[in-house]
Amino acid sequence: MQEIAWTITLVLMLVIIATFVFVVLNSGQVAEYEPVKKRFYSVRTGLFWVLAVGFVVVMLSSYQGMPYAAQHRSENPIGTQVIDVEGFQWYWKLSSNEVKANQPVVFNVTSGDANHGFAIYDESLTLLAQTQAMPGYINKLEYVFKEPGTYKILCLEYCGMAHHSMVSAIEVVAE
Amino acid sequence: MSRSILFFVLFLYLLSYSIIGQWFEVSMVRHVLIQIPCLVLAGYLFGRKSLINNRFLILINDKGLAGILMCIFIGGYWMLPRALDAALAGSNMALVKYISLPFFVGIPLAISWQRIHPIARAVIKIEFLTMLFRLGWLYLVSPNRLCNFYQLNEQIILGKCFLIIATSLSLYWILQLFAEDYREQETLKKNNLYDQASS
Amino acid sequence: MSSSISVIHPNLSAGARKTLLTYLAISAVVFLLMMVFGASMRYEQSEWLGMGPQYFYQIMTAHGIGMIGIVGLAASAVMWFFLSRHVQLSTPILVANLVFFLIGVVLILGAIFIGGFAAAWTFLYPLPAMGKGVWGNHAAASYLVGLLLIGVGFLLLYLDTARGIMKKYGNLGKALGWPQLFFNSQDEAPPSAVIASTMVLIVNIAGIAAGAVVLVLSLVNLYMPSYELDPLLVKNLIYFFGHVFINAAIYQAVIAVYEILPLYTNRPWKPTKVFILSWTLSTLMVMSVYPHHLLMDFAMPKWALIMGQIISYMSGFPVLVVTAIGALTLIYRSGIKWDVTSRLLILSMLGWACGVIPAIVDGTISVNNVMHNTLWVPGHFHIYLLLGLLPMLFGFMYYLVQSNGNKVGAVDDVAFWFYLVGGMGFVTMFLLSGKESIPRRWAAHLSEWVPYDRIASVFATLVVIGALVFAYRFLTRLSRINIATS
Amino acid sequence: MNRYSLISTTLVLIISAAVWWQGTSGFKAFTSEAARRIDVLEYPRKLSGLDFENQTFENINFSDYKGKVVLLDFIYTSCPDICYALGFSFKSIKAELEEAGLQEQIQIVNITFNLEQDTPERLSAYVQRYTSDHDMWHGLRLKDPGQLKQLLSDFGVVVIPNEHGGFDHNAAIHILDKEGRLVGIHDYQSQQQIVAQIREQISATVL
Repeated sequence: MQEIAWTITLVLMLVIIATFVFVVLNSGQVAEYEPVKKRFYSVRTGLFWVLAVGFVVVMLSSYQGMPYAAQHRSENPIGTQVIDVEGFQWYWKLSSNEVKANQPVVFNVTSGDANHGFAIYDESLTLLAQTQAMPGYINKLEYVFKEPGTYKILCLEYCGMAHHSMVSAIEVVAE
Repeated sequence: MSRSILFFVLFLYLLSYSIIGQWFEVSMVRHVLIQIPCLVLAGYLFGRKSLINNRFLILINDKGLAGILMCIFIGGYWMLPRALDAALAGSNMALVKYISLPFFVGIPLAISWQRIHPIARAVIKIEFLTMLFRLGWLYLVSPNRLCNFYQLNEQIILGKCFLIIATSLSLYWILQLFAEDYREQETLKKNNLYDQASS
Repeated sequence: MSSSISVIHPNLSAGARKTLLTYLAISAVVFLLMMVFGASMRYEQSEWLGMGPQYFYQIMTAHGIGMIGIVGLAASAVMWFFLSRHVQLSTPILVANLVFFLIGVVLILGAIFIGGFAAAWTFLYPLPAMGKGVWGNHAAASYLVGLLLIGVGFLLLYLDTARGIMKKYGNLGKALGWPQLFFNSQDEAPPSAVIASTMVLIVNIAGIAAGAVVLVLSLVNLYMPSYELDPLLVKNLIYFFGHVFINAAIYQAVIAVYEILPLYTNRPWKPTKVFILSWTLSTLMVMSVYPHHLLMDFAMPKWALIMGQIISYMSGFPVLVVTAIGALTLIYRSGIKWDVTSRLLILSMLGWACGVIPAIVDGTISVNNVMHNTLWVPGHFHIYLLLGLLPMLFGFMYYLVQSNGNKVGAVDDVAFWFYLVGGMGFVTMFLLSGKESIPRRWAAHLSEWVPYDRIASVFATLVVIGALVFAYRFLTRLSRINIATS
Repeated sequence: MNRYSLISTTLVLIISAAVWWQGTSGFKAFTSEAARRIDVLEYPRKLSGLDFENQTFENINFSDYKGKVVLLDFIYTSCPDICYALGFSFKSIKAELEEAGLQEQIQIVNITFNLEQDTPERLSAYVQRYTSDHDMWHGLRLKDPGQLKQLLSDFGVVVIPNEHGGFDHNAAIHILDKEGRLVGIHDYQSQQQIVAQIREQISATVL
């Protein structure tokens, strides 16, 4: 996911930069304003429609990827592993530190004091999923671990002096 | 015309005071949202009708400063839960309430509102709105009863009322900013006092 | 080369001129100081400094609130300068805002550097009350009161702009150009400075009101902890207020681009229907897009989050389709006169347009799930602010410095390139770090992440050098600024 | 601004400051409950000598508790919520004081204001919820219902019936010193403060 986001961002930003460079390089010669305006405004109309179509496509395709399913269903499907997570200044309290691979896990995330951010990282330190940990609320984060191994839990919401050392781990074992 | 307004003022005052005063005061919502506003309104209407051109009041109330401060501080005092309790506990404070709200809040408001700087007027309006939001929110989250004489659930209803009033009032004022034409109003009020203040 | 660019203000009083220049001089100094703070955070993460987490988080808090406050101040000076050409504004209120601002700054600095307050500029409830011995309730209260005072100052300023605008244009709808947009009015539309200022005063008065509610309630909670607030509601209000305020700063500063770029290209930039429409839509979107900061709060109503994503996408339209293309149209084959001012202003358009992309990407819920609160986020807003907003403000300062015949040297051109290269490298490292899942707001980084921090630190140094020249030039040329009356 | 307005503005400010100072006990109490608490802290309050009976039908007067620090609250036995919280708070304070070996020095008292329903038997059952020590923990009712008004006004407690057949009343823990004077009123949640004041009162010498 990060790779895709990074690539799309880089490409689109380069397109914008290239457009600016092109216009700046062509700024010296003086031309009548009205024809330039006409030409650019037709480009503008074109751009609008391209963006509008892109907008609808992305909006529809991204609907599937939203992580809110567990939050809004009344009961977890049979076989779901449930872990209660509570964040404190500055440690995590997990009801269990071991889960099975390839079976959905639902983390019921909350906080005992300030706001925290519950984030799951894999062994190569790639962020896999996250949710906020907030006092008085339970955020339900569902995740399916594909590979056995040791996964890290990092805090992703600033919570005071030792925010950066608020790290824990989860052991994922084979089925 | 003027007589009917004075009758209306008297009516509001008696409405708040007489036997029905009791009926207002047994409920926190009626006490805060009907009786107190009625008392202020009675003073306000009387002030607008009879005192707005009073030479002496104009002299001691330059730019409306003294009056608006009195209105804010004394009015603010009656927003304290403790003041409500006091008005119910002993007859002295009840009398103070019936006198202070019309005379020290309503009348000063009437004679000062048009005289203060328009920016100050806007600040007071916004501060009044945010105060309603804050009070409403506080009344909703307070774990304790703020008034010894009223139940917790009444306090919660009052909190909700505050939020509803604040929301409607802000919508109304926002709409006003888009619907009216203030150019015309400015020319109409050309000879009014506060225009000089803004220059 | 054509003759020099004219700086004209038909009715700027001596008092207002002095106050505006004071605004900008203070801004130049604070920009520089806050950039040094920012760079020092990257140095600390590079393991080149050993300040430790306590100072790091204090500096982080100061950098955040300091930058937000000071760009608000500088941008309002830009707005005031151009708006007061069209409507009558009050100089005493301009001064009052500065006084409130400075008192607020003293309280905030005291809270942070004497009281040890370090709850980040966002002061998310209930962190301010949970200093754990590092800071106490009084420090937190000093911070909140300081912020409240700054809010009061800005409120006065925007109420005055509202009064001035309504007095001349009738009401806010007319000042936004609605008669031209909806009713085909043939009257000339209000100038862009008026349209932009109207948008800004609407959103900022709403934002400040929300801020005032949440600040006072946070204060009540500090001293009476039994009044527990709803953390999610508080978060909504804080992000509403913060998002609106920082966005409004850009929308104020962009007036400089609308007003100055036409002078460099000899082409008019008049509000068209599309322009008016995009500003009206921006008014609504700036106020409703803030839930994209809450996408990882699963407890939020789902519709609000989906709305957050949709409006994030839509917010890009006016910037990309209207403002950026408008600027490019103005420049293309115009024979534009190149100097530091025009370069900075065009950089600002580039930065604003580019910032849209990573913002939209992060505003996509499925991406946000792996990007939120990584360095991607400071990446996107540093593009907006470091490459968009600040160049507008520095550009405006250079516009004044180069006023009516004054010239600057070659060192300013070099500084521009330092700033450009440094800034681009710096924000790219943020985005790259975000892609590598590095969290934001961490005082110490894992060893895997340090190389990224070091490259970023080098770029940060370039930016600071560039900004140092900009600030130095403005401060040393203050007395020579020459604003003509016609 | 003319001279007269300057004078009137100054007057308004002075009067307003006085009203607010007086009305909030020096900007410390914004509710009457807070005012009551500050008042007893500054001026320990003498209580009338009223006659009670406890859950074991003993006649009790506050003077019987002389030499002990008394923790006291107002209840009615069918109270569904707040009285429970108060009770558990007492229990936990009691445990803390027992750990410190101070149980001989204190007396816990629940006074009912629902004289129609709360008989000594019901009070006994009420106390039994929290302890079986019926000496250290008393449930009291007034013998003469006519004295209820006096009792409540001594303490500054207001009781209002609600629509569920229960009552709303001040939820607070009161502390009487060894002389039987009211010296402290606290939220039931602030156990630390309560224990601190009890320790202070225990170590205070009786004149």
